[in-house]
Amino acid sequence: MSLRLSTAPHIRSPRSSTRLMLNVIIALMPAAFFGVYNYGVKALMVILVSMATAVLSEFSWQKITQRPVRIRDCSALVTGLILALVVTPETPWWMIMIGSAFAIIVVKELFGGIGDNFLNPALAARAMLLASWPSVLTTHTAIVSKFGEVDAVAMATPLASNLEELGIKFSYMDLLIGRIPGVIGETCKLAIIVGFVYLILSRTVTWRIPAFTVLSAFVFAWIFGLDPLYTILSGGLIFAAAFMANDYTTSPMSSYAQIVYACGIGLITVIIRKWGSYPEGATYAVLFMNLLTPLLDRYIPHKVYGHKKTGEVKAQ
Amino acid sequence: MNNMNILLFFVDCVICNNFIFSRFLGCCPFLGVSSKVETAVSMGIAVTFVMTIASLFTWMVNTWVLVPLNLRFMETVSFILVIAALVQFIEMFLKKSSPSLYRALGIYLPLITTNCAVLGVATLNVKNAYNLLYSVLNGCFGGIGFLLAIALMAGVRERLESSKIPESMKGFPITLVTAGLMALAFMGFKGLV
Amino acid sequence: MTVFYACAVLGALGLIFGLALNYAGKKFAVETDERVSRVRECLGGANCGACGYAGCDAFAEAVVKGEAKVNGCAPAGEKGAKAIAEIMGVETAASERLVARVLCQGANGVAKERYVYDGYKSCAVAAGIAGGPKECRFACIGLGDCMAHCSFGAIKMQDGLCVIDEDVCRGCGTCVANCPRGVIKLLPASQKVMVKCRNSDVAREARRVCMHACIGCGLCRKNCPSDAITVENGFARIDPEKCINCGKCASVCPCQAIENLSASDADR
Amino acid sequence: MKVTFKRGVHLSYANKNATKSLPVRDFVSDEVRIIMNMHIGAPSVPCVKKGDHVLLGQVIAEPVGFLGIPVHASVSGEVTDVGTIPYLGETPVQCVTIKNDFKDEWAPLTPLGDVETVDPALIVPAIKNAGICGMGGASFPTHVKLSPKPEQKCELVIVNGAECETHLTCDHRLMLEEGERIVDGLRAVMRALSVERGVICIEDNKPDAIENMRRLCATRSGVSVQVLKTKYPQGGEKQLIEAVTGRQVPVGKLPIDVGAVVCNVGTCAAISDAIRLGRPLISRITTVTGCVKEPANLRVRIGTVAEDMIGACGGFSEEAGKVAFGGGMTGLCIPNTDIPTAKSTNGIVVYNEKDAKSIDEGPCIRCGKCVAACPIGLNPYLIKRAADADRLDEAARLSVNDCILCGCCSYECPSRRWLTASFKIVKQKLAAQAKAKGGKA
Amino acid sequence: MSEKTRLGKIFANGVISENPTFRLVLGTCPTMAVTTSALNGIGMGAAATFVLIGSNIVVSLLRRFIPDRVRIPAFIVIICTFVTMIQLLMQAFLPSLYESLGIFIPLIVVNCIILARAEAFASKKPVLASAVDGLGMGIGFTLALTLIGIVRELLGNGSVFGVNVLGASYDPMILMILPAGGFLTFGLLLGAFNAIIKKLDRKRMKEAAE
Repeated sequence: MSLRLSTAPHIRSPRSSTRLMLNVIIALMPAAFFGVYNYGVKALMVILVSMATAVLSEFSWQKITQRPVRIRDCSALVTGLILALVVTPETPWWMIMIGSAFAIIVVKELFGGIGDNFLNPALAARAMLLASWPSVLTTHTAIVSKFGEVDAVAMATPLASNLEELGIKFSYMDLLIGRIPGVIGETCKLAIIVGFVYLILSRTVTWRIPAFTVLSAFVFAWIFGLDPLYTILSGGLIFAAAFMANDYTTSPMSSYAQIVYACGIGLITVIIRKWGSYPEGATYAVLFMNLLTPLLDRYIPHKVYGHKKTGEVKAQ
Repeated sequence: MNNMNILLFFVDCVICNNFIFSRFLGCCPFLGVSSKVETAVSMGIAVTFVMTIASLFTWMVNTWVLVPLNLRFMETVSFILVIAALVQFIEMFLKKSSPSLYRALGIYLPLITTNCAVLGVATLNVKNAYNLLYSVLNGCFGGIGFLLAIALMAGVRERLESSKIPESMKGFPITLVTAGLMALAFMGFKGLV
Repeated sequence: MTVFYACAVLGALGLIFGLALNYAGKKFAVETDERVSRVRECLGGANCGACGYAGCDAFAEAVVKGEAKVNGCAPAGEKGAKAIAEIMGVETAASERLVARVLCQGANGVAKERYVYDGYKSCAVAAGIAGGPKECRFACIGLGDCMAHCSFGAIKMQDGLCVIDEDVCRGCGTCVANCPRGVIKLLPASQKVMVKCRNSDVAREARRVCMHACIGCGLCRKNCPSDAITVENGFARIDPEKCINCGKCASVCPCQAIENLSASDADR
Repeated sequence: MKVTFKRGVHLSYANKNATKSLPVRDFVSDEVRIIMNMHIGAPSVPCVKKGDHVLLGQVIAEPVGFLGIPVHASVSGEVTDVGTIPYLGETPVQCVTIKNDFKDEWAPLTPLGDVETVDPALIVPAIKNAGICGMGGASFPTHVKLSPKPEQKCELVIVNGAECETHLTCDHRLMLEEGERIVDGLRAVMRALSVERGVICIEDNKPDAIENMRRLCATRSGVSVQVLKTKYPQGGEKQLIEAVTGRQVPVGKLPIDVGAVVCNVGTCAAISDAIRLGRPLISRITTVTGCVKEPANLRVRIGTVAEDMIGACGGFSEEAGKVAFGGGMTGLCIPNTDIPTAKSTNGIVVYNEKDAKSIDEGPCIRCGKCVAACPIGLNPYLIKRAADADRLDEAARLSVNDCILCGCCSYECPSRRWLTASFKIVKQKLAAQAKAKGGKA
Repeated sequence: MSEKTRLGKIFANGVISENPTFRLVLGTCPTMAVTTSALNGIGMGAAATFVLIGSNIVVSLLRRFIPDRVRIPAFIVIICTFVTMIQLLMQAFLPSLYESLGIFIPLIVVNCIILARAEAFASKKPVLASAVDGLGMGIGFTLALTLIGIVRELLGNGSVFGVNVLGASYDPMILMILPAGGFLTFGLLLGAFNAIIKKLDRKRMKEAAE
């Protein structure tokens, strides 16, 4: 009989990288289903094209640069799916392909692949698309007469800033269940929250960052004189809080830093919504706080047991 | 001139029209001296300091010497001399008055003479016909914008140090791509002012 | 008139500037390492900061201190880098070249296996667990700590034993320092015959755990024409000072614990 | 009120179900191999030789040095060998093999009487003579722990009944079945240190043990039960002190410096025997579980060979992939089942081939789960990065020396990186470096 | 080695092996700021080339007269003179180009390439070689800027040198002419350049080995 020997621990958590990524995909399913239900086959096409491109570009990059192929960890699928959920169903297929490939190759693989990117790939790709083709991405077709009340017209995402111009006000209920025009996955807050609850229950993520993001957005909106409830329910704030702000690689590690980070996202979202020229603040808020993450990690670490002061964590 | 205007000007200089991310001024030190956070922050502070003072002096030279004497064409040459002299004086002053500050910031001064952000801010002040206050504020806020950019950059670069970056992307290329992505993130603040 | 003013302004500025510089230069003249100024000469001199240091002087100082790489100045180009390397180059003393040698032949199947190690791939870790994966407590563990630490790629792992390419080895000794078993030793490259075992257990035990273990029988010592071999602690050792590389010991060793490199070279 | 420490991990304790309701079974083998360094500190020196006849409880090895404790025969019979055997660590250890004559003739014993009346000054020497060391795993000699320097004032004795490790139920059963021994031992420690307060800490996943110990404590002075939240590593000394007192042991200091002494429940029970019956530490409860046919809590003599214990539990139920002394998080692997148990062996866990096989390390995805799990507040992912690049000074700056090697980070890591293992090596290397530096200076 | 080949080597050195943009990575500010179109790239490159040649010649001429201690300020003044000259010239003859290059024309003064060449080359070498070095470096700079300009203009505007080549149906990728696009294009091109050079080196090494 020959025994294996290793160092402790001999048991490992059931949550492997692949499992965690699958959990995220599962959690995104309600939002994706709702998007497809709302916008029809074209939304499904966008989702499929985005995911396929993401996996394909990761695979080919790793082949070309002769690195171990890691598409089995499903992280590319997650990126592709999230990107698809934050663009409109009207997005042309070539555009989503460019976005998806940009997310994987430029934002992730150039920096060394999984775990080494400093921006959320899907969000950076969205920002890239938004900057490149602003007209395509900020005009949304309303829901295809699923709910009757809204005509199939092109209109902008319902946000506090352009409400008056459009003369449309959605009820909180409409916002909550997604009876509004918008991007594929961000409209139905209920579906997002269901997915998020799954993430929490499966211990994939912790509640801290999303909760503080939404909470701080609520508070800051109130301070700046916006309708707080409308602020958090409209646009992509809830989606960004649930699935993008707490992206593993690009969010801070220590609990204190996470709170600062989340509050920063809330604040910047509100600022951009109130004063900025982009309709959607959450994307840029998360991206900007991603930039701050290394410094937050460094200056706000956990206190080490038995040490008097919180020391600065030097990465190098 | 109310405070709100100054605040807006601050936001404009630091975030919306960041010297690095939207004006491309001071890229060389931004790309070069951003490998460590401490160094980057010191560099940023030194640049802010010099930009503020340089704005002041170049404004004075421009308004009181060049314009009255109708020597506008000598703008560049006189500005660069003023800046060079200024940097030299600051270096000497720091060395004498505060050796510790000199060690922290002074060593970056030689780099600053040829930093295009400094000459850039002076030229921009003239171009935009800023008055004295706004010239100085432009210098100061522009410097703070530079400080913000270089500190963020250094944070990211420290993190990238042991990443598995492809061989041919190491060094400048990845730093440039990083800066590009950072500029992308900064674009969200467009139209704030 | 304009020309006059232009000259006057320039002149005035130049004067102030020159005086200031002169003053500063005298006042703050610092004695520097002569090499610093020589390195400084080779640099681009643009104070561009691309090297990550605060200007060319700072970079030159860093080079001399050994903190910065000689090719750290992009404007200086490759030629500059070469010139700096020449300034910095320390003549290596013409001494006997040392190479790292593995004093163990306990490959898989030669040394007896104790257990299957299935954890973190590190010799240091495995060595701490139940006496190591091989029965012989002196044997190469074979998980490649030396390989991981070798900056020159001179080491590879073969059948659970590290193999050092002597042509590539620079004798830096990093592998020696990182071997938890002390299996690797720096030896003169000219020494062709060595005892490739350090097992100090009694003969029976040594023989039990490894086919090529030195059992300290002393046959080699008896046959050595130059008295270079001593048997201490249960294993034989060859004094490189006295050894004449005749290879007689290798041929008489009953356990093939002694290797004669020149013989294997000839085979090749 | 349930208390706990910061961070840590929530493990699945389903693997305790196999043995947690099984009463302790006695098992005596026909041979014991007693190793000489069952405690931290210099190994004891055997004072018997091959062929000697020894009685139960007779001293067979003398203590060496300040941290030394004697070793006693755990069976009566003939010494058949005094030699060295390979053990769990790097180097082989000395070992005395005794053939059991099953007569269990005790060597002469000197009981000190009831713990409440015994002269407090006699307690600590009696503990030393009984060869008692920490039975929770660290095996630190107990008499040293109970001999504070004059300037150190102990205010609280904490009895560790957390049993936060997976698989193990020996402490749980001890608390259920022989709780009075624990309380007696605690009282003895409290009297030896003249401390007024003693707390028995139990995790809330053992309600029956909590109830039993509460009942027993009700009649004794100064002792109480503290319920802890179930979380790993709740039973770590530093974590337990943090949970109970809210204080943290400063770097480089001992628990006694914050006025606390921590003893394992098993240690307390052994202390009670040493005082009341005068018996040395010759047996302990060990959980044998995992892939064995009849998992059990066995009361075995110190030095019983793993093979015999697994045999007593019906042998392997499927092909064994790995056998470890101790629980899933900190257990030490044994190279073969021919290895004897020691005073601190609280369990033998047999893993099947599937569980034993290690998974390849993936790249760090910076998920932060290690940071969120580390009970010390370290950044394991950064330390690992420094360790991989062999930057020891950086690892030291990241406080790797404060790491308690609890395994939380490795457990949580979704990329299955060997964090704890590499920290152990880094700590060793740093210690060697410090020693080399100290040697030069 | 004949004088001609030597000068040729100096020239080639500036254009290829020590290309200021892709090899030395100097003067990054204008490289990214003005390359929103190919024409701007050429204009900037030409202006820089002019200054490079002029300052190299003058520095080389005066190299024995400038005291070491004040050489950097002296170089700056020389460079400045040429910058002012090109500034005035462009203002007069190419006002639209001058307008689109904006403050980056005066900022040529602090472009590291020019000072670096003055310090590293012209202050040590004779006039002709210095001039050729300036020309080579300038052309290398111009080529690089034009290349980046072409890429950015093509993707960001669908045109090259103002001529629409991708057709009306092309939906321009505005990002490319924004600052972020400048950084990204330069970074990716630089990476690609490195990769190609590495590949060529490896090939050469292989051939040499054989």
